Amino acid sequence: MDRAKAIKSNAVGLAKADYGGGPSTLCVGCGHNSIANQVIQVAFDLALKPHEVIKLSGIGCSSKSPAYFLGMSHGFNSLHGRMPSLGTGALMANRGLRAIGVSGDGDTGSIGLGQFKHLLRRNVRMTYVVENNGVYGLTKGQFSATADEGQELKYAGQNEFPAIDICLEAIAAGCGFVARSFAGDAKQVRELLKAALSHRGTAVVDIISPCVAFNNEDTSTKSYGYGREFERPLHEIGYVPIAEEIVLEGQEPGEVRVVELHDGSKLTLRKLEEEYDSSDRPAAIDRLLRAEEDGEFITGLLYYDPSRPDLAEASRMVQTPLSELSQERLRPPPAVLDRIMQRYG
Amino acid sequence: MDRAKAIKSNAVGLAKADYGGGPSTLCVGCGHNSIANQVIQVAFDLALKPHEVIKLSGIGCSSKSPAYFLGMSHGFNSLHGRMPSLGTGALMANRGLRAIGVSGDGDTGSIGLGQFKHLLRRNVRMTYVVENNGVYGLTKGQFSATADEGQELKYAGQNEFPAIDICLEAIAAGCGFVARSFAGDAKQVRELLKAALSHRGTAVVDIISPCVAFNNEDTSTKSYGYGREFERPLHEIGYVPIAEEIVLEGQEPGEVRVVELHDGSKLTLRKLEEEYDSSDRPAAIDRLLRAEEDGEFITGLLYYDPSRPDLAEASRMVQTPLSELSQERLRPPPAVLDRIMQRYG
Amino acid sequence: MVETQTVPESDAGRGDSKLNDFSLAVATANGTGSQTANLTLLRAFFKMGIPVHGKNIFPSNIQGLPTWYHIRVSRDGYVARSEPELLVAFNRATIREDVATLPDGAAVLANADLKYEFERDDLLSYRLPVKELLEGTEAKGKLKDYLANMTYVGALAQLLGVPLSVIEEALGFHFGRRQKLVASNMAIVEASFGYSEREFTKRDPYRVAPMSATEGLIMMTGNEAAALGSVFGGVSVAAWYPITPSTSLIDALRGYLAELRTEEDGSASFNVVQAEDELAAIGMVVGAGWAGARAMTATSGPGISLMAEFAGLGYFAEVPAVVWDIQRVGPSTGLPTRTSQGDVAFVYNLGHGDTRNVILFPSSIEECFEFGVKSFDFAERLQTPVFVLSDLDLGMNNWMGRPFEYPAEPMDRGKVLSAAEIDERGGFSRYLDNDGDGVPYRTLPGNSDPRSAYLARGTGHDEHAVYSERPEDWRHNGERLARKFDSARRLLPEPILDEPEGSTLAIVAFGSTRYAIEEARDRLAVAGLTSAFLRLRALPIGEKVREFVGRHDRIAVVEMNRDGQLCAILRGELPEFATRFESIAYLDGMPLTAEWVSARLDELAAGDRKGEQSG
Amino acid sequence: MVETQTVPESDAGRGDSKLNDFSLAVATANGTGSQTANLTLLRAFFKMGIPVHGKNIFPSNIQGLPTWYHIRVSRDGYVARSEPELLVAFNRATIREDVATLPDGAAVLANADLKYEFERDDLLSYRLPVKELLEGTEAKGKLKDYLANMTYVGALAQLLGVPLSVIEEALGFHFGRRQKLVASNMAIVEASFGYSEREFTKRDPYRVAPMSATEGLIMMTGNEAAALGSVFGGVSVAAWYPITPSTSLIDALRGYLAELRTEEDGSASFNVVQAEDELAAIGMVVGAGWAGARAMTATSGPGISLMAEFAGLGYFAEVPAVVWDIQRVGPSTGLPTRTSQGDVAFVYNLGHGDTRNVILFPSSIEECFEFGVKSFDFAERLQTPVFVLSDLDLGMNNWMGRPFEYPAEPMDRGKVLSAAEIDERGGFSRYLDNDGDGVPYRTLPGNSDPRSAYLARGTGHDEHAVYSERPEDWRHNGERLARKFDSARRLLPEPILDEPEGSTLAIVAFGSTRYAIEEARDRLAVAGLTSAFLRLRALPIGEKVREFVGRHDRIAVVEMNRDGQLCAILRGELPEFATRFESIAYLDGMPLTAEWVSARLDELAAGDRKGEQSG
Ligand SMILES: Cc1ncc(C[n+]2csc(CCOP(=O)(O)OP(=O)(O)O)c2C)c(N)n1
Ligand SMILES: Cc1ncc(C[n+]2csc(CCOP(=O)(O)OP(=O)(O)O)c2C)c(N)n1
Ligand code: SF4
Ligand code: SF4
Ligand SMILES: [Mg+2]
Ligand SMILES: [Mg+2]
Repeated sequence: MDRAKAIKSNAVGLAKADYGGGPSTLCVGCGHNSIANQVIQVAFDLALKPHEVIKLSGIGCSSKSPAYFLGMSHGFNSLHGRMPSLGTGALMANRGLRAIGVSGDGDTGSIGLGQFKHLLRRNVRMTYVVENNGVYGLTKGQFSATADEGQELKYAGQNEFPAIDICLEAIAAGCGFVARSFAGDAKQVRELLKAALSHRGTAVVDIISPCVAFNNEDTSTKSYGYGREFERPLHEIGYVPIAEEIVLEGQEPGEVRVVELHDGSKLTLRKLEEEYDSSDRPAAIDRLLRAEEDGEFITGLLYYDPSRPDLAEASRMVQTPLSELSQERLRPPPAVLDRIMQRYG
Repeated sequence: MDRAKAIKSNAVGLAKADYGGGPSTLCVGCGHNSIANQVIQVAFDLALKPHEVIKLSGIGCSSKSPAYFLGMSHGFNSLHGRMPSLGTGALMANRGLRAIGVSGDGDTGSIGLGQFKHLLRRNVRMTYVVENNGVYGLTKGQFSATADEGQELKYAGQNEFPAIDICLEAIAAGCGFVARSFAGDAKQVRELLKAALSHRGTAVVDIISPCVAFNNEDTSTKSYGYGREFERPLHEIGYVPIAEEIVLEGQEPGEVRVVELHDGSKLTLRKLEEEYDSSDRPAAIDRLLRAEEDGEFITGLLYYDPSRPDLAEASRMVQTPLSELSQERLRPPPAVLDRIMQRYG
Repeated sequence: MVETQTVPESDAGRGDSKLNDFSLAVATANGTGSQTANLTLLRAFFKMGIPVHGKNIFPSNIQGLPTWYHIRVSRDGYVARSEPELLVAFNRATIREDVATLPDGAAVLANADLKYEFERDDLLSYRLPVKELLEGTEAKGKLKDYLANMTYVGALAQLLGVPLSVIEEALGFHFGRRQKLVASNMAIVEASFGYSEREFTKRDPYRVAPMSATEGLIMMTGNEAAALGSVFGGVSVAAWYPITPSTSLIDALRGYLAELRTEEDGSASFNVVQAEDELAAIGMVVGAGWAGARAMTATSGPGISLMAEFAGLGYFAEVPAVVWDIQRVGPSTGLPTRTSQGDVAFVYNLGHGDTRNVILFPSSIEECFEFGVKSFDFAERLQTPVFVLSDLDLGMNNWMGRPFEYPAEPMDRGKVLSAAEIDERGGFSRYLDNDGDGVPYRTLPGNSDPRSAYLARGTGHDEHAVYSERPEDWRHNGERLARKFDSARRLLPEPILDEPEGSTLAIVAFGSTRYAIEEARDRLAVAGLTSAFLRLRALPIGEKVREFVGRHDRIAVVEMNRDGQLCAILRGELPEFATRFESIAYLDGMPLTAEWVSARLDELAAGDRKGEQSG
Repeated sequence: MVETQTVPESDAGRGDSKLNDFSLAVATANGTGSQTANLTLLRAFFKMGIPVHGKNIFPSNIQGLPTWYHIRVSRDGYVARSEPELLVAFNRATIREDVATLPDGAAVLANADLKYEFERDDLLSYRLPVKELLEGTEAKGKLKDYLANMTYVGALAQLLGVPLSVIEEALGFHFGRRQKLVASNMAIVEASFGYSEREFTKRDPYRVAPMSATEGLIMMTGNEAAALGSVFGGVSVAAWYPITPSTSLIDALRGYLAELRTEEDGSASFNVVQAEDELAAIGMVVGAGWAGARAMTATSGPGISLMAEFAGLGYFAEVPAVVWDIQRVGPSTGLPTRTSQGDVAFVYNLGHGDTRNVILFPSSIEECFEFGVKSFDFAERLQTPVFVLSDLDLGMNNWMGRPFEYPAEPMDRGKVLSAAEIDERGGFSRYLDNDGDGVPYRTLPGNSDPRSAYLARGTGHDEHAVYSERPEDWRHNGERLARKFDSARRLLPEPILDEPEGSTLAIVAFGSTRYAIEEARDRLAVAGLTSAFLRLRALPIGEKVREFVGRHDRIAVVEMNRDGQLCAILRGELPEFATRFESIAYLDGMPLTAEWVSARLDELAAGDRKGEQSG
């Protein structure tokens, strides 16, 4: 990182380095590392206040990465597959926090599938990143539920089962922000993460993040080689912070869709080869299924619908974080107890 | 049941009564009871050998019903939400058995969603019936994951969360036999169950089965009233046993689709109002989503694809049930042990 | 409950042995609404000032299976289960067996429409023509079944001597403002009361007369008390999954919170979420506790099994959490609607590895309330999950008790450092034992001092919460956790002791079995056997327990499970006294009776005496 | 392991104390392929006939973190961990600390490229110019790192006196038929061997010379042995979820089954399924066991926690199942790559209610094989889940052992009734105690006799498996299950006793700690302290254990956990002897050493003596 950039500080007076974490213990070249770096960049760009952010994860190489970014934020590296429930509780306790959840394809697609789906049903407000490499990295390369059907791996043998599509599952479960990206496409990852952090409820970002140790053969849809060759962005994504104006350099407006995000910021989706409307649920699913059939690797904001309230809104919670309520607000006065005792006399 | 029918016996020499079980302890009028009766009728019609069938369930009123049919078949009333794994194991041990699994919407959609989805991924050969009433009957009427969004119930209050669609989840998970029916439509339930029992892998039959105790207001999509008024079969279904010929009483062939089932039996799908092709996955999902939006209650065989091998085939298991292998086939001879010992010397 | 001394000497002459002193059983079918009738009777006795308690013996089904309701009226304030002498026989399916098991000279009020012929001539029976009595009403189906139950209320009231006005009061309690319902029910009650007056000639000894023993007392279920306690304990997050017999605790909690913690603008200063299962429920609770809310869940055996992994995480990452286990009969799904104390051993070290958990044992509605409040103080002070082990009998049945005392102490939020405090201290190490009590300091997400941040984890860590595989880091952290557990011994509620002079036998027990035990002790005392009683209220045990055990050389550990779980724990923790413990363990799903307990204790004492003789 | 007597008197003069008797540690970085180099050395010593054992001390990560491999060569056959005296320092990250912790006069073979300056002058050091030695090869990147490790193999071989031919043999063992690899590796080995010959002058005492102590022995890991045993036990269904340190057991199982149980037509007479989690894995195993297959799973602590509910179902519905728990350090995720014996208490009553489980404790590769076979006999005979508690040290490391004995007995499939047998008996009641041993008869799905059918369930049932809430049905069934548990006491493997004359101290332990304990006993014996040793092989305990405890008044219970879990269990089950047990419990993730154990035992004995003096 060049000196100049390092000392430059953002709106809250922090340098990019202030958003860093401990040194990574992941393999050199692991996709998860590059994603961690994008999280750092995004937090810096958005000038997040570290203490307003929490980092959550399950168990796995991917789930280790919260240790490698935002060292000044609280976090919880929880149990395998159970980060959704833990995160739901944390955000019930303090709705003011912005949660960045990091999970893996095994953590989310295998052991954690049930909790993942129910998290989405509740629309808990958090950015849920799946670092998807098609294998269990930390346990040395077994197939996960997102592994390609029929794939052969030297150690794991052949995978007889169809792959679970994290994005399809998310849309089916009613998630209002579903994106897919590729660890090798740093810019897109960044713009999507910024948008996800501005979303009203759960924002799922399924990032293909190659495991260089166990699943990086070019024939694997989870490899760098495959991603670089076949990634097909549905649109070019630009995140526009709340304050800023949208500038559409000379092209017909028709080519760019502007999406209004929950916190007032915006997202510009510039048309590439095909017309794609992220707001059409059946169309999104249909597109995913076709991509699956044709072995296309589509990336971008697959589906967006900000209409559903998040859990805190749906349950009409007070704005004050429950964790900050004073004893006076938590414990009713003696008179109330007397009144209730009367009833049971 | 009239005398004549009772003594009439089927191809394996059993009377319908022989397929009965213990007396039901469910509420009078519970949808689950009528489904249990259809299972009895179907088993009798198909002349199933009781000892070749196993009954599996989780926990719930629905999961109690295996006690009320096929009293001459083994069964396991297991744990809440965990019947899929138990059934997978049972069928690994004995691939020759025909499994009838009965679950509830809470058992499958709430606690059991993860196991349900992974059962479908593995395509374990079993008929998986969800007796779907939108509530937890046995624990007195809380909302389940399939309850209508926004629904109000006197005891449970208001449900803020979107409903999980069992059929959508099944199709997304790669299930090759996905049907929806209504406990009030006995004939359709029967024909679908017969087809399901002939399917190659997991066959999901999501049957709206009203809970008369807690969720039978006409406004509920899980009520008898709603079902009777709004059920919209996609086609009229007829099951044709292996031996029998298909007879199409005077109508153009175009109006009837004939579906070849795994065991050679057939299914006739007679067109009703709309053209519907059960073999088109994207179309099936699209149709489900539209029905959801328009509040339509569509029933029938939503999706059918017999191409995927079941778990036993995929793992190339011997035809002999593993539970019947003799010691000779289970334990290699002394010479083999010696040979292996050599290697480690 | 009512300590005997709080019961004023009955104003009814003692000569009349069955006056205000008998048990009755109502036998009906599940789902016919007999609960209203039964609770009306229960409340009526209570309002007459007579000590009373009711037990619902119900099946795991919604409609149609046999169900029983036991009511014990006891001028002496005994509320343990005792075999019924008076039977209301309204269920065809069970009448034969119900009648067969009655003691000599028992009385039966039967539904005449069952046309049941009594084989026993020692019984006093009354036949109530229920259909006939309902002819007046145009009620149909379910409502009719329901009203049918009101007929035995009327007849019993007349036979026992409960004034109609009291029945009306009781119905009023039940239906609150819905006066129309009170009226329609009273109509039936009066009809059958009248019929009984006209047609029955009272020949049985069972009667009630007003007392003042329940004055100033309340009556509610343990689960309601626990919920209320939790509210006054400041709970703000609850996550749960429905399971009998814990569901009614959460139902009550939702009710109280909606009533007491809704702001003017209708927003809620709490959140109760129905999770997809118990594994998720405890996950939400641990997440909320970590983030600084007072969070709880309630469940029963099967749910406890599913919570094992998160319990271990809560213990090891040191996160406050409160888990109510309303025990039912296990292993496995077992008997979902029957009571037990079978989860003690499992919960005590729930979680693999060296996980050890704090347990509270409430025995009354007062303690359900008290522990509802204090469980949060303990959980936050100790930064660990606290398990409150109640049971179906205590949780779902109605018990008398003194009105609950408002918490004397302010909440103890434990060692939580604010940004300012961190600044004072010039920093913070999450797992450092600053105070020597094994309890470290913690910070909450949202703390604006960057030094407050740490990454909680279930993996090995050093004092700064940094991942570590160093052997000494693991050992030191484990030793600190053990120290913390010892601190708990000093912090948790002390046992309740009753050690009369000249006790020749000692008893250790916990929870709802106290009622049978206390009654048994009184009986034995009358028979000349004086016993000491230690009622355990928490695990791990503290000094008081050790001292008590040290003072007695024969100690019966009475518990409602098969394996004598607490007895084994005590032997393990007090090896020097291991031989003093005798396990009196029993489980069949029914609450213990004083008869049974006193018989066992008597055998034990006799064994002693034999021992003395032979030796 | 090798009982000392099986070691022929070393042909190396005893005078030379470090000949064939020292420990070395290789320090490298994880994921650089040093395992091949280390296993080559290990195998080379073994092939020279010298008793040897290797321990892999690795991090929970895939690449780059420090990792150590300890090799102990011991002419006397001791294989417990002992502090290294000879260090191969190839990791810059740890060289300072690795060197600092060496004993006086230790020797170091360092990678010269690390340019590390030794602060200690008591050390004998050799610097190997690794880069230079690799210049010949055109290998790059990972392959180069990997080959770099072969350089210390060559140098060590030369310094210690391992013939190149033996190294080549060892490489051959490792690479099997892939001769090209052997050649390319040998090239490096020879280069560094040559360099060492030319440049190093041997000044340290560590040397090896051929023996015949390993003749006829094998060397493999406990997990491989367990897998092989399971195959000869007739396993046909396995369901699992990956978790260290159990994964290698299933890997080996898949390998053996594919090799030994594939039919001519390529079809498999088995099925191994990777489940979505442990909850599903145990569910599949219970389902398969119920349907009549021999089914197993392997896991570690976190998985055990997730299996609690199904364990209770298996116990209560009485379904055979085998669960291997390769213990690692907990609570919670803990230290995934470190060893412990911390799940004993939790597994013993895994499941809510009165669930009690059968446990086996293998201590060697022979017992891993033996219990791999017998666990299925026990599970089917007792119709209950059987837990085999191994640990990371035993499971993942290579151990010497005698070739495994082919099962002497045919499989015991337990009380399973065929259609014909049911006909003979004129029927069948699933939960009836026909034989008085508490073990009922069962039938399998597919049985053509209609009377064989029953509905298995986790809910209360009568002897005919019909749902029942009757108190007496529950009690009788529970009592029968307790009887069955007592039958297990008689059926399970008896403890191994060694009680020399004049033992003044007794020891109880289980599993892999035996090696440190056996060595410690020999040391103490030399110092004049004779001890008796009971090695427990199963829970629940049987008569033999009670008798042993009865014979000794001071018993040290040695275990690798913090809380002394087995000690508490023994106190609970043998209250009359509770005071005789002294807990020697320790956990930091590293296997126990004889030094540590003998020190603790010595303290204990000294305490005794003090006690005697003062008293
Ligand atoms: C309950 C439980 N089971 C198993 C494990 C072992 N385990 C650790 S990580 C992991 C899989 C991780 O795969 P994934 O989520 O894809 O993350 P990745 O390492 O591939 O980034 C498993 C099975 C565990 N920690 N906990
Ligand atoms: C682990 C566990 N948690 C909770 C319960 C309690 N319980 C029994 S049935 C049930 C819900 C059943 O709902 P559903 O599957 O829809 O069946 P229904 O009764 O509606 O037919 C619950 C929560 C249980 N038996 N086990
Ligand atoms: S094993 Fe794979 S997933 Fe894990 S750190 Fe290495 S490359 Fe990344
Ligand atoms: S409660 Fe509902 S689901 Fe249960 S038996 Fe009654 S009607 Fe059926
Ligand atoms: Mg992965
Ligand atoms: Mg339901």
